[in-house]
Amino acid sequence: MRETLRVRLFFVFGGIFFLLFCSAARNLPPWGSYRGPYGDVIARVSVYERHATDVVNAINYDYRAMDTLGEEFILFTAVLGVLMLLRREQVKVNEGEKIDDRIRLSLTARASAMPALLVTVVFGFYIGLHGQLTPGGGFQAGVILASAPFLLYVCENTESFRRVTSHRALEVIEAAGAGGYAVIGLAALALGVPFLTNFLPLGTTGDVFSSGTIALISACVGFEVTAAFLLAGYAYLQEIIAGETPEE
Amino acid sequence: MTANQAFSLTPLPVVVPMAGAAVMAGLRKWLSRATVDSLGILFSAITLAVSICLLSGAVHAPMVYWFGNWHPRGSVILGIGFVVDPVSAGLTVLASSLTLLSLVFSWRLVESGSNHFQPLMLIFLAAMCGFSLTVDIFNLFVFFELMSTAAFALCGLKTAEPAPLQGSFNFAVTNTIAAFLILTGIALLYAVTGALNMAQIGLSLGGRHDSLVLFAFTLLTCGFFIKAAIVPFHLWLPDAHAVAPTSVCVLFSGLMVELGLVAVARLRFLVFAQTFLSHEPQLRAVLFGLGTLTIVIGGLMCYGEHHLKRMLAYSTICHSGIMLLAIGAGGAIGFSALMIYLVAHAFIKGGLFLGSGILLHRLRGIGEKTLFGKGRSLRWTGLLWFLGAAGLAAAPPFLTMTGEANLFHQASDVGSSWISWACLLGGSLTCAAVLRVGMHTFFGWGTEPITDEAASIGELPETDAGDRRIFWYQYLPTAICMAVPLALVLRPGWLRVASEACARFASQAYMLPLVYKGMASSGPAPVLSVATADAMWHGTVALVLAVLLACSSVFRSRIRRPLRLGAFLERRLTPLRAMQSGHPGDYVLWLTIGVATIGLANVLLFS
Amino acid sequence: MPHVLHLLPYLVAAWLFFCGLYGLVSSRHLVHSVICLAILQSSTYILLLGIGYRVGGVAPIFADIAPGTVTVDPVVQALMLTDVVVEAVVVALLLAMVVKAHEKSGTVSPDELRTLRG
Amino acid sequence: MIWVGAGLLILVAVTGFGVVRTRDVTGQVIAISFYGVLMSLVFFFFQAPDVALSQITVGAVALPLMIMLAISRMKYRTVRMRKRERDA
Repeated sequence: MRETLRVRLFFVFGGIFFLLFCSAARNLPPWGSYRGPYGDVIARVSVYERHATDVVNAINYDYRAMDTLGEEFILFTAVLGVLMLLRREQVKVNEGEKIDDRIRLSLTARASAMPALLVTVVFGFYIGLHGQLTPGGGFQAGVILASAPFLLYVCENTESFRRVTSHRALEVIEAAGAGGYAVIGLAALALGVPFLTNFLPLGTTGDVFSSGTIALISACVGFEVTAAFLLAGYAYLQEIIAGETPEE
Repeated sequence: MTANQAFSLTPLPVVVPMAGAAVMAGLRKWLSRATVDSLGILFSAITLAVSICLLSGAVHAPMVYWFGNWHPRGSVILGIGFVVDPVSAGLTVLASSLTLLSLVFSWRLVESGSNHFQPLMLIFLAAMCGFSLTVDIFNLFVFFELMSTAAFALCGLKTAEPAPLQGSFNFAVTNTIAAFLILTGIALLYAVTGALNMAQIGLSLGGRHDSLVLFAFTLLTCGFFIKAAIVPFHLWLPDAHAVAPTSVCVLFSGLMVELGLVAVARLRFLVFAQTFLSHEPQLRAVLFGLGTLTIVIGGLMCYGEHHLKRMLAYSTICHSGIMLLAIGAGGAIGFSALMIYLVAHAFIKGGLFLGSGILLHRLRGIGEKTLFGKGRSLRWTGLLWFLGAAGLAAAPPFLTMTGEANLFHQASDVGSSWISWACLLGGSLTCAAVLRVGMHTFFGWGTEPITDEAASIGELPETDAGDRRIFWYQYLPTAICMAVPLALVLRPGWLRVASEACARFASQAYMLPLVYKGMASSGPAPVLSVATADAMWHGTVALVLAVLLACSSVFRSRIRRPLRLGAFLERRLTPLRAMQSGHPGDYVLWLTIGVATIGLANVLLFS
Repeated sequence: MPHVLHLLPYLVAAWLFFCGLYGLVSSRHLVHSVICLAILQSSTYILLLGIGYRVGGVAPIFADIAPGTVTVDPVVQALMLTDVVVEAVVVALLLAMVVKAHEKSGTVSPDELRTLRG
Repeated sequence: MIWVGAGLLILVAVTGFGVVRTRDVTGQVIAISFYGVLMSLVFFFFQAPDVALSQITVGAVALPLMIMLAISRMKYRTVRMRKRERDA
């Protein structure tokens, strides 16, 4: 189909779709007047029953933990897919083909990368450890932690970046994070309660070690997400890195 | 095993393959191909065993399982629930047996990346099981996404050629849009009901049918129709099948596509059960219209294709249309028609794909012209191939016929017996296409096959060229696939249980107390056994017509010009072929046209 | 609040969905298509957020507010949170396909990738 | 207060259209990064700090980074192909 025809046809039918959407929206409750009941009931009970003050994480890692298990495996599958698609069919890099056309950074930029990296790692752990209490949790922490090694690459320390991100243990960590989630669920099953039921003491509300399995699951997610983003990033970069650094 | 023990196994069909996949993927660099293959077979066998336990428990007493032990509080459902009834447990059995068969088939044979293939297959299995069991609409979406993600990756397994990447790109784009359509629909329903459990949504929607509910219905059904490859949402399917490895196609065509329809049925019977009470004829008209269109386009294109996998993919589209007719016919019998047909079709189509996998492995080609006359020595494959063809036509000894018998019964009850003609057309077109390929390949009859541009996609074989032997473990899954739909007809005792279970699944009045209280009220009366004489007659006629049509193609040089209907169909489907342009923009446009048209029709017809 | 404000987030969501589809239909570069898909997805964020919002409600975090305070809906936020994960990784997977397609056929224009025709 | 939110939403709508209309892919990466930040502001404004935090990590950092990596890999491939052709 020619592009002009395609776009014109789209304006007709896409317009109909838009209008249908708008006419449906007219029957929605007016903006700003959420009616419940699901969210309100959970907001009421979760602090007492789960000792978790961040209700969103209580939902994610407990009330609707099965969703999050599925989402973790979506992440896991997608990264497996990326690794599979970008796998190297054969080693093609040879000496004559070194291409290194990177823009050189100033000394200041390179020097400030190391402190930035440290701050990122500390901040990542901070976010991760407080998931059940304040905004944060394994997922956000994972993305923050995963961004730290990329600073190495940015500040031209390619060799250290390669050593971190191409480590064989990374895939094991990723799988252990995803599998660990399932194992926490199965542990509940082994104790005779339904899958993913909390089986740890709940602790004092507001304490870092409170709310039982929520923190544990959040940690698993954190490991998985960190490893997943590093693996995906390296999968894209491996060819370029191989061209920049001498192959042993 | 008591029922209670069986139900503590409920999460396992999802968790076992997931955990297995994590182990295999984590250690894949250290494990040999054979080990990973055996682990894959082992985990899917465990899943099969667990699913069978669940099924036997569910037949005695259906139950609901609350994750995290969060039981409903009054009318509000807090957590995520799995409903284990014979229908959903049966689907997990089907999913795990198909996965097991295709993993056995690909044992050390099909290209597996660097051991990426087997964990992806297990995740795919986990997603299908979760999708069948869950009664929470957002959880359904999550498993839909998981299933799609695994499918995208599996589809692009053969990275050595450009075609698989385009096929999986088109697949990924359309199915991701499907996911967003579904999510938007879920959000709209959540806004007005404040619930995510399908039973609670259905309860709280009642008979409401304003523009909001209708639009949400449109979005959800269209999203699942994209998965189910209903015209005009079908375009991704032939591309994806043409490029995916054979053992993946078995799962795509055998169950993934059909699960889209099961989800639509679930929505219709549980969420929107009372929405259309006063508009049943209009709803039937919409679904029958879509179904018939799908049958005609799928059937014609099936006959017009010469790439074996693409041809079988179009046949899946056509049969998906037949199953949509069963949803349209509605009622307990209509739904049991869907389920029986689904089981039969899954095995037959799986067997045919495995057969084409054997051909690709042995004869190093997948185009009809390449295969012409080369399969004379493959007698067993040929026998299974022709059995599969007869099964597609719903010819007498096959289970497909029982499914169609139920469909015709329900259709004549609602006064639309004309749809049996649509089934006849679809069955004979797809059967004829498979017969034509069989006659050309296994007998080498007639003149050289006609071919088309797309017939050489993915001709690069998926297996190692050095070893072209075929082992018993390639024949066995194929033979089992063909034997199951025959064996299930010979032991019809299960049909009564199945139709009772289907009647319950299709009844909101039965499902609501099951979800809320965890106990089953006395279900609706089991359906009487349906007379199959009519369907037998139909199936036989379809088979005869198919043979005639195939012969008019194969022996085209020996018959007079006006009789060459088959050859005419093979050459003259240019407008339909143009629709299948391989351009993602075109596919998104067709998708938009479909959603807008169906949405407009819904609003005009029902409000 | 005036009437149009009652509908605003829903209209924005509809508009973003339309924009995403438009971008996909008119795309001439596969990476552009992938980005349009991300825009399409952000439509669902806005819709969910709009649905769960409550005027005067605070964030559902009871670390420093009294239990029983009126909050916005935590459930839609949990759904969005998981949704954000999906976005990132599905985009990564699609981009890997694009990269590989570029390697094998040397083009990223959907008009030139026509091996699947007919 | 609500008017600020409304303004942000309208800004999102406009920027979203802008991202779609930007045909140059590198420009689009910058645009979508801005869009991600804007989106997380919206989330923050409407009392969703958890989502805002993950949106700012994913939408404004991880997603543009991923796209940049993909583009640079394709560019690298093209440059190398050209070089190989020149050498041959």
